[in-house]
Amino acid sequence: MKKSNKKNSSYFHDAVERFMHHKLAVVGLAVVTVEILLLVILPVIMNLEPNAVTPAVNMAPDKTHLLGTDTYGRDTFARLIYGGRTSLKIGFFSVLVQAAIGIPLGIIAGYYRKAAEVIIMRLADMFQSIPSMCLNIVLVSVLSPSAETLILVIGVMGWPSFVRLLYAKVLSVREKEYVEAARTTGTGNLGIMLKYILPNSISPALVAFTFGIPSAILTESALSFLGLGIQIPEASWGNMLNAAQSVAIISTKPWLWIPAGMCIFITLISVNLFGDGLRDALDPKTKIG
Amino acid sequence: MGRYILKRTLTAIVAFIGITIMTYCLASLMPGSPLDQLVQPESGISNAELAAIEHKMGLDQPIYIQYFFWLKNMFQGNFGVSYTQHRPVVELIAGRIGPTLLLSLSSMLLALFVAVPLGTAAGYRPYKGIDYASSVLAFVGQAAPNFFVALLLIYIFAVKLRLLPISGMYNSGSSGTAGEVLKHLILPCLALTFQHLGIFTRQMRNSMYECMSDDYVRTARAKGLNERTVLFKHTLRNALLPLITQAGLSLGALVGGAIITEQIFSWPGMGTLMLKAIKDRDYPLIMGITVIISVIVLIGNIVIDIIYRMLDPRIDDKV
Amino acid sequence: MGERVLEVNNLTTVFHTKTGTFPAVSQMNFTLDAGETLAIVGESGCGKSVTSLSIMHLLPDRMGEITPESSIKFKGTEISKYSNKQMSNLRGNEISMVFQDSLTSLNPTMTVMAQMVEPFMVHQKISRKDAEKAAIEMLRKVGIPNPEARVKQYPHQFSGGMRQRVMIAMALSCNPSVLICDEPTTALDVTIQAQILKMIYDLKKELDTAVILITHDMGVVAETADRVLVMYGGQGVELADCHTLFTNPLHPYTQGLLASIPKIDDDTRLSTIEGMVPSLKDMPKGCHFCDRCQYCTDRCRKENPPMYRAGEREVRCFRYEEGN
Amino acid sequence: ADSQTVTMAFTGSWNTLCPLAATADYDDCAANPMFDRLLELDGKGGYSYRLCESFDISDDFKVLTLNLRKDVKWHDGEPFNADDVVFTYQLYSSADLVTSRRLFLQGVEGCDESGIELSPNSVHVEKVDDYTVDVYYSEPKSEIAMFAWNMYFTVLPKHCLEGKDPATILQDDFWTKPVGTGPYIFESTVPGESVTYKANPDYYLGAPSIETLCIKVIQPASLTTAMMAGEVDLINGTLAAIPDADMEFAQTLEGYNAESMEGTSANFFVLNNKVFDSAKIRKAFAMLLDKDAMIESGCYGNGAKVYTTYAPKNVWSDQEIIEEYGYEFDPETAVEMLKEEGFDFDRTYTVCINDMAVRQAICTVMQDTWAKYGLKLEIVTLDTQTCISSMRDEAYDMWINGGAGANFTSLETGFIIWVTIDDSGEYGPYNLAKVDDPTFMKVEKELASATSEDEIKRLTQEIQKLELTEYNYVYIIGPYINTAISDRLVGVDKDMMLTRGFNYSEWKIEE
Amino acid sequence: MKKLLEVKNLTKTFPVNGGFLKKSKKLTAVDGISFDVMEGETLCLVGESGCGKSTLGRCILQIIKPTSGEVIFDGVDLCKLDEKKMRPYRQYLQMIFQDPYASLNPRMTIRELIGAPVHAFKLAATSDELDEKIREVCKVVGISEDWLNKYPHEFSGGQRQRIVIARALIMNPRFIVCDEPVSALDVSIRSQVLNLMKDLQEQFKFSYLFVSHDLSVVNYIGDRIAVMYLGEFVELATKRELFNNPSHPYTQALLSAIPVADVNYKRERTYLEGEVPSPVNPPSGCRFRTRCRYASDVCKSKRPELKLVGEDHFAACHMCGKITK
Ligand SMILES: Nc1ncnc2c1ncn2[C@@H]1O[C@H](COP(=O)(O)OP(=O)(O)OP(=O)(O)O)[C@@H](O)[C@H]1O
Ligand SMILES: Nc1ncnc2c1ncn2[C@@H]1O[C@H](COP(=O)(O)OP(=O)(O)OP(=O)(O)O)[C@@H](O)[C@H]1O
Ligand SMILES: [Mg+2]
Ligand SMILES: [Mg+2]
Ligand code: NI
Repeated sequence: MKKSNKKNSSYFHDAVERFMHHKLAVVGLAVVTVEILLLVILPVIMNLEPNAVTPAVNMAPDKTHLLGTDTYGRDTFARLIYGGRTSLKIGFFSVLVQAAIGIPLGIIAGYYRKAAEVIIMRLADMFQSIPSMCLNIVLVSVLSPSAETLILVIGVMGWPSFVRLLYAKVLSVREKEYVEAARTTGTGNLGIMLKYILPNSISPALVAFTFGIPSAILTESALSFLGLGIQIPEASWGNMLNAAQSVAIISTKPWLWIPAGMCIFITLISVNLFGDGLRDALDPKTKIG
Repeated sequence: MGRYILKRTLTAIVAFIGITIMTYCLASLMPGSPLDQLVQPESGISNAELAAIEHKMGLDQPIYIQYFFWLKNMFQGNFGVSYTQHRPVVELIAGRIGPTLLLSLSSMLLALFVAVPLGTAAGYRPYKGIDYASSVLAFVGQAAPNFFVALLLIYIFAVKLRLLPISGMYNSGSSGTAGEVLKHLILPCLALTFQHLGIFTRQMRNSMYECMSDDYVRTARAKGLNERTVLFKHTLRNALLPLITQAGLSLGALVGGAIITEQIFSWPGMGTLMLKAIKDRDYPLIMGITVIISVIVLIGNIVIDIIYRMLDPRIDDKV
Repeated sequence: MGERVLEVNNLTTVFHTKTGTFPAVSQMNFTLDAGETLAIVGESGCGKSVTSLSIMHLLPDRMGEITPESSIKFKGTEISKYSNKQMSNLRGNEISMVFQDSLTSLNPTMTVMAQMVEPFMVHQKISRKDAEKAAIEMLRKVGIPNPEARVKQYPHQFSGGMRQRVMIAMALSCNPSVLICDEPTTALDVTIQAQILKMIYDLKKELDTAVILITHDMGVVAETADRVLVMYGGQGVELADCHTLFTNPLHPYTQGLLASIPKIDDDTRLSTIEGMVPSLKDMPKGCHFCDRCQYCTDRCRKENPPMYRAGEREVRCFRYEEGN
Repeated sequence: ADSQTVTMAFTGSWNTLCPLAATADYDDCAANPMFDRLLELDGKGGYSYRLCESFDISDDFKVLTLNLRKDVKWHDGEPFNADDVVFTYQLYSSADLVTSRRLFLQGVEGCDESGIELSPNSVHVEKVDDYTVDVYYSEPKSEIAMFAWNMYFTVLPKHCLEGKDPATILQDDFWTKPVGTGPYIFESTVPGESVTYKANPDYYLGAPSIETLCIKVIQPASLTTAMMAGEVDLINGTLAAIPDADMEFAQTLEGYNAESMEGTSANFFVLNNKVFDSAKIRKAFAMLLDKDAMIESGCYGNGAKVYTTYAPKNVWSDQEIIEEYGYEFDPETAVEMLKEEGFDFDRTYTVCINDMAVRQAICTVMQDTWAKYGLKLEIVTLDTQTCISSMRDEAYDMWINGGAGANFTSLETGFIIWVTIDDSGEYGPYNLAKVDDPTFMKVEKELASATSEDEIKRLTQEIQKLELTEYNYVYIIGPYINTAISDRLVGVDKDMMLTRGFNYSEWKIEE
Repeated sequence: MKKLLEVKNLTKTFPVNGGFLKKSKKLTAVDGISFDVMEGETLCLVGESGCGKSTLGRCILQIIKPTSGEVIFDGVDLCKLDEKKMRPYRQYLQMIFQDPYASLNPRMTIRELIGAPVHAFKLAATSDELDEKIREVCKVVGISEDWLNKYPHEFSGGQRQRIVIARALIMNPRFIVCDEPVSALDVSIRSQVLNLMKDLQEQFKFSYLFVSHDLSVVNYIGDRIAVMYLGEFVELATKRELFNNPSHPYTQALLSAIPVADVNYKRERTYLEGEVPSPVNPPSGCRFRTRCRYASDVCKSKRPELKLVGEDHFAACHMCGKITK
């Protein structure tokens, strides 16, 4: 039973404020933002040719090739930038697919209960019990590997976590008096779900969204390891890191894997930190003051 | 409780049937056929012979008939014979299930054994040294790709320190003692544990942190209990509950996710068998492995649910 | 009245939050004698719970802190600087506490018995068996039917009233000198509330315990308290004998409060206190009540009045400054 | 490692120890230590005699007489004799048996075109006496043909397998503890991980000096690590090869002799016959291949340019023809030629590969070259099975595939199968390139029954010429095979490793 | 006075522990209740927690469909209408909730919140008209216009309750169910809200069904009072009659249990024994008999009906006449 005396502050403003107090999360956000900016801007301002094969193969970093070249003489730095675009694209869109399937289903299951609940939740059970890596492999080989396939496959395999989150949250939100109030004021089911249930149960999904991105990037790199990830000549951090398949390369050609490894690592940590902060920010339990 | 187990089992069976249908359809959608194995430069097989074999194997039937046939046999305990390895699927899996369970369960246990004390310490003293240390470990764990961790471990322990073997489960030519298996287990287990360790530690830390501010903890303190009792008797058990749920969710990832680890360490488990089966389009084997892994996961989840119920008396009266 | 068991002087508790530090309770003074019931009333958020938690040293870790100039004397001993360890000998033993929400205040995963025996075993150092016997006895005393069977159950299997009885039994198990009840009946129905209040009254009589009863129900105060402390905005504004307070409230806030309560045999229009309780973080510089007070003067806005003594009672208002 | 144990690496796991069911080199070679063949290639193009002491060929080149050794015993002590050989022929030709190792029966009397018996035990193989067997062919066969096809013939014990139903014999429990005549006796296996053998004390060529032989599955990327950890003694380059990227590093490792050897395998293009129907266009494509760059980036320099199916080492390889009809990297001319032929430059062409590093390198280089000349190439990477089925369905414009290549004989390539066309005009199962010109079949058939050296030479030249000018195969590069042998293991015949053969009984451990 | 609403034999049961392999039990939350509500009157509902007060209110508004019974409004039985046909009536029937913190969607501005019903019923053609309506209602309940663009969490409980009232008022309702509208509020705020509700009723002449368990509040705002116990009405009378002359033993106990904020108020307390029985298997006969000190054999076997015991005074007790006060 607290009230805020601040003028014009809104829920989101408060959330932003709580988030800003989470220093590591701010750092995470900053890193991700800078990274995305670099990935967007660098190809425009620099002349990067990620797929250009040159005779200068397996070169250690020098002035012309900031991060050296790979076995085809392609510039590692250029590939790193383009690979980042691919990896982040896969990370983001595959979670988007998960959310796009999971959120509506979760809301329907939690709101209508009964048959919808049974069917959707059993389906989610089913998807979560299948060894997802096996199915990923099968699906990727059915659909032939490409960025779009990976997005689809990771998306289709990952929706149950969103359903569960949303479902649990909707169960409590639908009992809230404002939902009842909406009904007494004549709002239809669709309206209730969109205007009342969705905005009030979306916050765990937002958090799950950020945590989903790193895990999607990791899945892509794991599939790359099995040769089912992003295919040549396109670069992704996952398939670049795969250059480090053997100890020989790890110890003799660090420029081939350290950049991609560091990028994955930094991105994943930043996104995770950001997600952590977001969770605290969106969770009303962590009130400031 | 009995009724609950029954109910869970029945829903698990429904989920199980769903899984088999889905896997069967997907597996047969995969381009290529098991017969491709026979088509090789050395074979000189003819189209007619191939057709005859296809008919003999029943691969020319419509997919749903093949599926029902498979399902019928499965319920009779007959999982068929591997197309490429020519042994009953059950026998092939039986040979591999031990190593897989050994690997995934040991890494689950290891993850829990490290994550619980660490997460507890971190959640109990939040925003202190131990919390930051555990956070770093957790984030690193969550952010490092599995195969990469495996390589680093190999590099450090097998190459630099020459302490541990890198491949297989036994020494060459030896039939294997427990100690030997253990030695071979360490690296794959560590590699597999790393990621889950991160997730578990975070989970434990957060739930501990939340439980510490619960009202009953205040009550316990108000009774004059010392901190140790408050922590171990009152808080820990409640804080473990979300971790148990998390462990249930991770079970599938752990059993199925062992594929890469098994591959790198040539661990003779079901993961490598599965990869091979997929490569060879060995449908009975693909199905058999999927069935077994899903059954393990489903049973594991039931067991975890039961543990959860034993720890949390509230649930029993709710459902 | 009996010996003085508790003496709180100049208690100030500050909270450190991300947006700054603010006092949740400031300059609280009151005393408690053995066998006496002191009611603390006030609006939500005025610092009633924080006061009691400060006495128990149970403020949330790292956030709440008692300032050094505060003094809490228990039976003459200064306990405000006690360490956690020293306090744990007092808690549950000499000073006990009952919380409002009995469902969350009991550990959901432990049986009632397991929770009941703890104070016995910790403070009286008796064996588990004896502790169990004592616990069952105690539960019987608080009116739980068939306690031998019920102790094996979990808190969620008890009704709200039953749980509150368990809480009270647990608090009283070591015969404490002070029992702090933080809104023990707010969540309960009136008929159950009456039972519980009667039980507290009876046990208090029997054990000669001093009780601090925190509530915001003036009815409960009128019926159970010996003395009343009215709080507003983190401070005590009026401390008086129960009868005197109700018949002759001095502080404008107390007056307003009493006037805004509907009377059972009178349905004339209610009077109200206009305005809102200011937030603790931006309390007026002077008297905390000045924004809503009809007698407010410039001085009130600038200066926070101290507690003025008026015979047996104390009031925090310049209108009662000596010589006025 | 144990001083009396030798560990050999395989990069893939075998399916079965049953030679009848073998479909891959791993299967053949995992069973190899315990099952002897009649003859083996000796690594120099000659024969090394095993169960067969010598053989004779009748004057009409239609009867093969096998003279068997008399001192051979099965691992269980039973003597080996002609009955076993006849039994094995009958088993292989059995109609109920599903096997892909029946090639050697093609042309044997009493068998149909696929090598399946016409009626029960109709295969015409006769026991002359206990140690002599005659095999009758319906058409004349050259010595080379008879031998090349019999290479995959593994003799099985009659006394163990007699009376078993050929339809289910592949699943028989016998294969979990097989009995052979070879230098090593089956000891144990961890499925998918390793198989362990113990030396056969009664081996007819003398008991092997190495007590225990262990074949272990190790991922290619882990081979160098295994070497560093001393967990492997032999990486033979064909069953396990050190990745090119690691080779330089492997050569620096102490205790091993890591070596790149010229191999015979080759990667080649398969052009979709329907899209690229002009020989000139196909030639232009060949000229667009920057093989040097491919060798550099795909094999770290450890590779050779390849022009035909006959590896340079092969006695039938004809350098003159290559010089005359071969082509070198010449993109300008190639583009000219394409323009002349009215090649569509606007379309994006697709090439399909599996995820082998060499093939990826080939495609990457090619794509880069193409791009420089305004041609658009899209690379589609699929798993091997999918890749093959896409070839069958002609889903893409080109594929890159690989073959073992021919080492010593003219027939070893198995090329004939790739160009098979049924009587009905249907493509054979392995004719993935959809070669529909019957000339190829004819030449190959003639080669199979050619008996004189001159004839063989003429026909192999013909084939090489056809390959360079007409076939829709374009040979690209042949990577070397990267082998490593631990210093303590001596007596390994390196040449034999190329043909996946092993002279186990000569191996020794030297500390 | 005219009858506004007539409730006949209203029953609501919830299935509990139902579903799988378990015979589902029934929880009868509201058990055959009948009463009328007059125009412009306030009918109060008191009773212990869980006795079905809220359920009754919701059933009348058809937020949850009653299991059986009739709710006649304007001559139409609302229970027989489906959701679509019900819509036109919704605007006359409004509700104010107990928890002012949970009854406003935290993600909508005050303007949206108050405007939502107008929107849903398309009562305003233009946005100007909507604004006009909102402004009007704000003036009535004392909401200043600069609140409109803020979010609910920026307001205190009392202010929120005003917003909730404004939202109900904008529809020109004729009947408002108030489910414990002031129990979450502090004493000093409570009086503001109560005064407001009373003023509004005088001005607009609508009827309240006012649920509460605080008898002093009920006494202040109510005209008639119904006492509920385990899903049934045990007593229904005008306020004066009930307070001066409680007939049912439960009502008597309830009255005696209320703490009165007056030190001079002296009375004899009657303490009730035990707890409220579970509504899943209520006692046979009279539901109150397990806690009633006058209980006799009749009470065990026969369910008492609501009988007229005085002028406008109904009670459901076999012993009514026999109890001496
Ligand atoms: N953990 C905390 N962190 C920050 N501020 C707190 C915390 N606990 C209490 N406060 C602040 O202290 C003030 C007093 O709170 P307290 O709980 O003592 O009120 P109360 O009088 O008990 O109210 P109620 O009647 O609602 O229980 C509140 O305004 C609140 O903002
Ligand atoms: N949706 C529901 N499903 C099952 N049971 C319900 C449901 N809603 C209410 N009940 C049950 O119906 C009974 C009456 O509930 P109701 O909320 O009407 O009580 P109430 O008198 O309003 O109580 P309170 O004073 O606590 O608000 C309770 O026992 C409750 O458990
Ligand atoms: Mg409080
Ligand atoms: Mg209610
Ligand atoms: Ni701000």
